[in-house]
Amino acid sequence: MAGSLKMLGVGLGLLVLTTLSFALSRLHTGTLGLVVALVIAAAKVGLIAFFYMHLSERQGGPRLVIATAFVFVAILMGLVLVEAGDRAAPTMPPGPFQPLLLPGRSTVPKVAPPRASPGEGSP
Amino acid sequence: MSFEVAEPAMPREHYLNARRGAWSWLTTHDHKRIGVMFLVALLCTFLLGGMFALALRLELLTPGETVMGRLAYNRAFTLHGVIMVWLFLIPSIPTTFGNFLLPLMIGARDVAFPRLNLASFYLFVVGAVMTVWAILEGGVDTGWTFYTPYSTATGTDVLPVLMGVFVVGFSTILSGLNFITTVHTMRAPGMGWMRLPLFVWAIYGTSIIQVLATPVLGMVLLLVALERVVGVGLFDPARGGDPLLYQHLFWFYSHPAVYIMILPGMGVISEAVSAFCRKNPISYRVLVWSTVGIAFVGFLTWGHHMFVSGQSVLGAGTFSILSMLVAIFTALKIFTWTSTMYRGSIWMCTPFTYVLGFIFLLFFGGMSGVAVAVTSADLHWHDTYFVVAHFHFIMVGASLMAFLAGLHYWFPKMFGRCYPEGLGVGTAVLIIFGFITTFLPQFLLGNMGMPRRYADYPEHFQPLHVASTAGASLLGFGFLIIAAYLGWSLRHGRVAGRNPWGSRGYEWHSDSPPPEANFHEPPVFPYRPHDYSRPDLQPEVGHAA
Amino acid sequence: MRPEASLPPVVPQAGHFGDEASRQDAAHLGMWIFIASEVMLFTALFTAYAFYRYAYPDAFHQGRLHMEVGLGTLNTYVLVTSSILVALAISAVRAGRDLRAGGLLLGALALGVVFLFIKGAEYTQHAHDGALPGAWYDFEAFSMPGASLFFTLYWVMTGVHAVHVLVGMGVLSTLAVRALSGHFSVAYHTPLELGGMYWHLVDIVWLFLWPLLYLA
Amino acid sequence: MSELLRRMLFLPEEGSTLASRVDGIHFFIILTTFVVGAAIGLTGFVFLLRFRRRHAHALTPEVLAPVWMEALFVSVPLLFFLLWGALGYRDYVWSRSAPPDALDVYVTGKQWMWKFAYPEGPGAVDVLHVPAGRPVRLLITSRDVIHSFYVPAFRLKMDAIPGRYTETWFEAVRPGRYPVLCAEYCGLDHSHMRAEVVALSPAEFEVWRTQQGGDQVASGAGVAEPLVEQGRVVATRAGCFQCHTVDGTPHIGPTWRGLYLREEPLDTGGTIRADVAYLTESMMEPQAKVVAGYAPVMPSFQGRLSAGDVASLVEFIQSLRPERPVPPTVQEPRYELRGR
Ligand code: HEA
Ligand code: HEA
Ligand code: HEC
Ligand code: CUA
Ligand SMILES: [Cu+2]
Repeated sequence: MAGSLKMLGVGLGLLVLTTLSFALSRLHTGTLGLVVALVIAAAKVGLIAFFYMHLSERQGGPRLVIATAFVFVAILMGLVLVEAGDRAAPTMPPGPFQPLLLPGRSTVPKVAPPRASPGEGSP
Repeated sequence: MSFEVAEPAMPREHYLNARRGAWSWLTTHDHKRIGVMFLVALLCTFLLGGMFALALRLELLTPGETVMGRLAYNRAFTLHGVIMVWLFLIPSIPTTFGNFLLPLMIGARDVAFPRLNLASFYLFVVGAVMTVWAILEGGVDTGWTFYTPYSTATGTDVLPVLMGVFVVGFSTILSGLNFITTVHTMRAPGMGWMRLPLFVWAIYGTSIIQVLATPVLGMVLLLVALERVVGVGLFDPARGGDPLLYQHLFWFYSHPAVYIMILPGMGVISEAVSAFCRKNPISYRVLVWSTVGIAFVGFLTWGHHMFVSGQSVLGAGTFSILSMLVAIFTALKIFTWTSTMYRGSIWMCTPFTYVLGFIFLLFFGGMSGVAVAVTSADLHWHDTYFVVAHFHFIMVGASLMAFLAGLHYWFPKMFGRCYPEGLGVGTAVLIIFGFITTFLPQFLLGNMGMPRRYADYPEHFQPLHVASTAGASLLGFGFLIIAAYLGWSLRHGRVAGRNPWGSRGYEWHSDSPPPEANFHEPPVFPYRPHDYSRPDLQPEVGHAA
Repeated sequence: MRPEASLPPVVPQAGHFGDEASRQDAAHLGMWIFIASEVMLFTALFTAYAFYRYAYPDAFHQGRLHMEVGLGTLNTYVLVTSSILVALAISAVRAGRDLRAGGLLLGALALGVVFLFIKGAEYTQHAHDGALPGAWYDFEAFSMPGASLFFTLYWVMTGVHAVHVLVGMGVLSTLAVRALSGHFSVAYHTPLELGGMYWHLVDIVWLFLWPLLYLA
Repeated sequence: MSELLRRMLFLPEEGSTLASRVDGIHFFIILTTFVVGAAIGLTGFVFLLRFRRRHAHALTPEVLAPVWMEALFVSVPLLFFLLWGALGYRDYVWSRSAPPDALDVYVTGKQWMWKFAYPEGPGAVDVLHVPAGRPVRLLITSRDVIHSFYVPAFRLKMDAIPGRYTETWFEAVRPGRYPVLCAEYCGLDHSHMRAEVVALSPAEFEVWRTQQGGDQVASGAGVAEPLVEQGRVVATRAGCFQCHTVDGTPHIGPTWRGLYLREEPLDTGGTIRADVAYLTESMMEPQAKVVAGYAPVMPSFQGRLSAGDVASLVEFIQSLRPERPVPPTVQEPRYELRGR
């Protein structure tokens, strides 16, 4: 029964954090809001992994595995963003002009143009 | 001078004859049988990929159309790449020798999840069939990299290949998962991490890469497939997407994947060097840590495939320096292997011939890798035959040699018989020679500026292409000989006995071929792996060839 | 030196594991490795999201204005609650109360259905607006560069997640049946733990999707 | 010395300022590789002879590498690698930051041709004229899939990405003709997507520039009838050269070279003879008869061309008759999405 109570407690924590995240999203928007929301999400994940997914009961292997996985998440996202962050503007989407639609893909998005203004005239 | 033992006899019962009938093979949970089944499947795919290679070389014999048109050529190199990479080299050593030997080496009865092991075999078969299916549909012409937007626009049928590779990816993940768990939880009592045989470390490192990198490939292929089927356009510049993002995600998998292809080979070489020099590796810990190092740092360098893609200058620099860091580990290994020969007792037999070829070719292949990792030099070399030569030096010259070394080293273990040694050494020399004739000219072609994936080329490139094609036919001939004598030996080879090489690898502690349960009694490994210095520990019984 | 002739094997055929504890260890480790690879699967998508968010800050910022924040939040509560139920089910089995565990699992399963139902309602709404992925995008109210990419990512990410929910529901229903028919006991409940971990993974992914797509 | 190395390594001539830099690092790496390779090979060979097996099952002493040796194994290669990385990166940064006084050229890759355009004038297809000894900045893009602009003699390569501009630059050191290749796989005719850089001396370049595309029109142009001349001007003004070429290469539209009286395959099947009526119709109502293998993207010029313009255009197209019959234009296969 003690187990159940602990699980319930953690669950309560999760629900509270969810509510908190929702409430805060009304206050902060933009980058700060994103950071806040992600921090809260990470906290929730920590709770779930540690208690619900039995990480608290397992040493060694599983912890190593999950730590490794998160290192690699950081590597992939981090290096891609480092590269994108420094890339010259004309090579970042949206590019300066609309390329030809590839043959066979003649449906352009009807409304949302991928670019602000197709700078060039016909092709 | 060898101390003669009576001609050894085959063990009466072993995994090959413990159960009979095709059904007992198809439903087996025995890691050894699964390893053998993988071996058969992989030899088929290698043959297929090799046929495409020979077709490529034939077409390139003359400028203009030699035997096939441009479309056929484009399809041929795509399928050659796809088959060789995903259907042969990535699964090659882990699923065959890894499966067969890993439990033996750590003294386990089987892998951790035997049923999963079988499942990964069937997933592989299904994926391979799907991929090869594309040939019947006319083939695919995207190159093995499936770069968007070309791969989303081409009229050839990319879908089965994408899905086939996706499924094979699952098989890879499951094998990796299985091996990691096995190494973690099933080591014989007392076998600490620093007592694992080096091959086990290599497979362990490989598995980490497989588990963490392959899903990204899976997702990316799925996105390309979705783009083709429903036009989600995540990488389509016409819809605001970025083709470079595709390249990032693809290479995040595919660069580590090249280490999936070489690490197991390095493991084989570590085993073979010490077995045939009868010497402990002069630094076990260097070999271990460089394996782990490659597995991790290998994840940081993917952007070096994109130096001329419009990637940011800072990004290029970062990836270039990180590539230099990963190269160090291979250098360490090469130095360690070479100096392991010091004060050994070197036996120039077939596997060791391949070992020498491996070290030599890996050195040049690797140094050409470092050369293309230099940002400015890559401006000239990117997507030329220099790169083709670079990766064939490593993938054929090193990985494939390691595969052959392993095949010859462990053939007696797996099937209980030896092959004709003289023929083996001769063919090894032929293959190494053929290899150099095939791919050395390609470095020069790359220097001259011959781009890859060219069905047709300006005339001044021809002489070197002719040399390359000539070498490829030598290679093909060499493989024919191997196929012939190994096939013959399966039936008629001399019975090997438990430990024909007198090796101290742990796997030789059980019979050759091993019994279904791997060991007759729980194994005891009384010494550190690769220890040849203590006479009291002589495990070798059997035929000294 | 051993004789060459074979002896009958002494390592038992059936179990290559020593004992139940190490069997459990292996199973858990295997599951964690599997989860790690699932994490990497989603990481590819999250990376694409991060990249396009960086390229189209405005579109991705405004995208959430066109999302059904209420439904998304409701779904978060639904999934979190079902995760709690699964965790309670495991506690119940560990305390030897199979039936209760079965009931809790069925509850979690039902919440999974609710989740998909709400998701379906949301999808219908978006489809009605024309906020469809890629080539099909036709949403008048939100047409700016990058808008279609936002919705493409929305569909792909939640779509892949929904597939995982479906698989998870399959797992949960098998577990529920097995729990109700008394397969599990205080001593043996590894499949339940593993299945539960999968369901929590599904929850975890949503915990990131929710803020990224709806909140910020 | 470096000239000798260049020949031994089969490198093409060093046609740009970048080339000598790239070759420099190349030589450094290759020489080190051979020295180190020889050293490793020699060591191995000596060991092989000295320590070859004398009897089976020999025992060997346990030899362990001392720590300093491991450190040496790490640090020596690392030193070289990082040095190369740094030197190469310096040149790479240099190769990607064009000097401000560079001449701009827009480069467009398209399956399977290169188009060059100068900001102030019409472009050319597959021939890029540049002055030697002056930096030229290339703004590279693509119309369809990724291509890569590669000049082996310049050691220069940059991908062309659809929808985006990538940028690179070079400075040809001496006048000459340098082949351009496409180095990113782009489909069927990837291996035929070739062009040429023609580096002229600055004076010649000025002459060429004043001619403004004078050598674009291949044959038939010699007969400078006024109407023909006017047709070319009209075509330039109306933007026909954005899609049509006069040198025989298909572009977005079919080439005009040899078009007159050619049997053109239509996408509805069948063929049509390109007579004056058909030429006129093609300008006014391009969608009426679409040439097989092309997308119906040509805008109508109804009302945008005067009758005189049309006449001169027709005259101009007629004048592009080749002396010898040209083989029928290569048909671009139409890439279509399956499964939709
Ligand atoms: C098994 C496969 C394998 C392996 C192991 C490697 C290993 C390496 N690769 Fe390779 N590579 C490929 C397979 C592989 N590669 C493939 C398939 C491609 C092409 C993909 C495609 O586009 O289709 C490719 C392409 C490729 C590129 C992109 C080229 C281009 O397209 O422009 C680069 C660039 O940096 C690169 C770098 C490296 C480096 C730095 C290593 C390093 O790991 C090498 C390390 C080894 C050594 C360095 C040798 C040992 C060194 C010594 C003994 C030290 C010498 C001592 C002194 C100098 C003092 N590779
Ligand atoms: C494991 C990886 C692997 C292996 C082993 C090989 C092996 C070979 N490859 Fe491959 N290759 C790749 C991976 C590999 N390749 C990749 C990834 C690409 C890039 C693809 C792309 O651009 O997308 C490539 C591209 C590539 C090209 C460049 C194509 C181009 O860019 O235009 C060439 C050209 O020469 C080539 C040649 C060869 C040759 C001659 C062999 C030989 O070593 C093959 C030797 C094998 C055999 C000969 C078969 C075995 C033979 C028998 C058992 C005998 C019986 C049969 C007969 C004699 C009929 N390969
Ligand atoms: C948007 C690009 C584009 C522009 C600009 C363009 N065309 Fe075309 N043109 C095409 C395409 C594509 C075709 C082939 C399909 C067709 O027949 O409609 C074509 C076909 C033609 C043909 C028939 C050619 C044949 O081989 O049968 C003629 C004649 C022609 N164009 C003349 C002109 C003239 C004159 C102009 C300028 C006043 C012009 N075009 C501008 C794209 C263009
Ligand atoms: Cu254009 Cu290849
Ligand atoms: Cu790489």
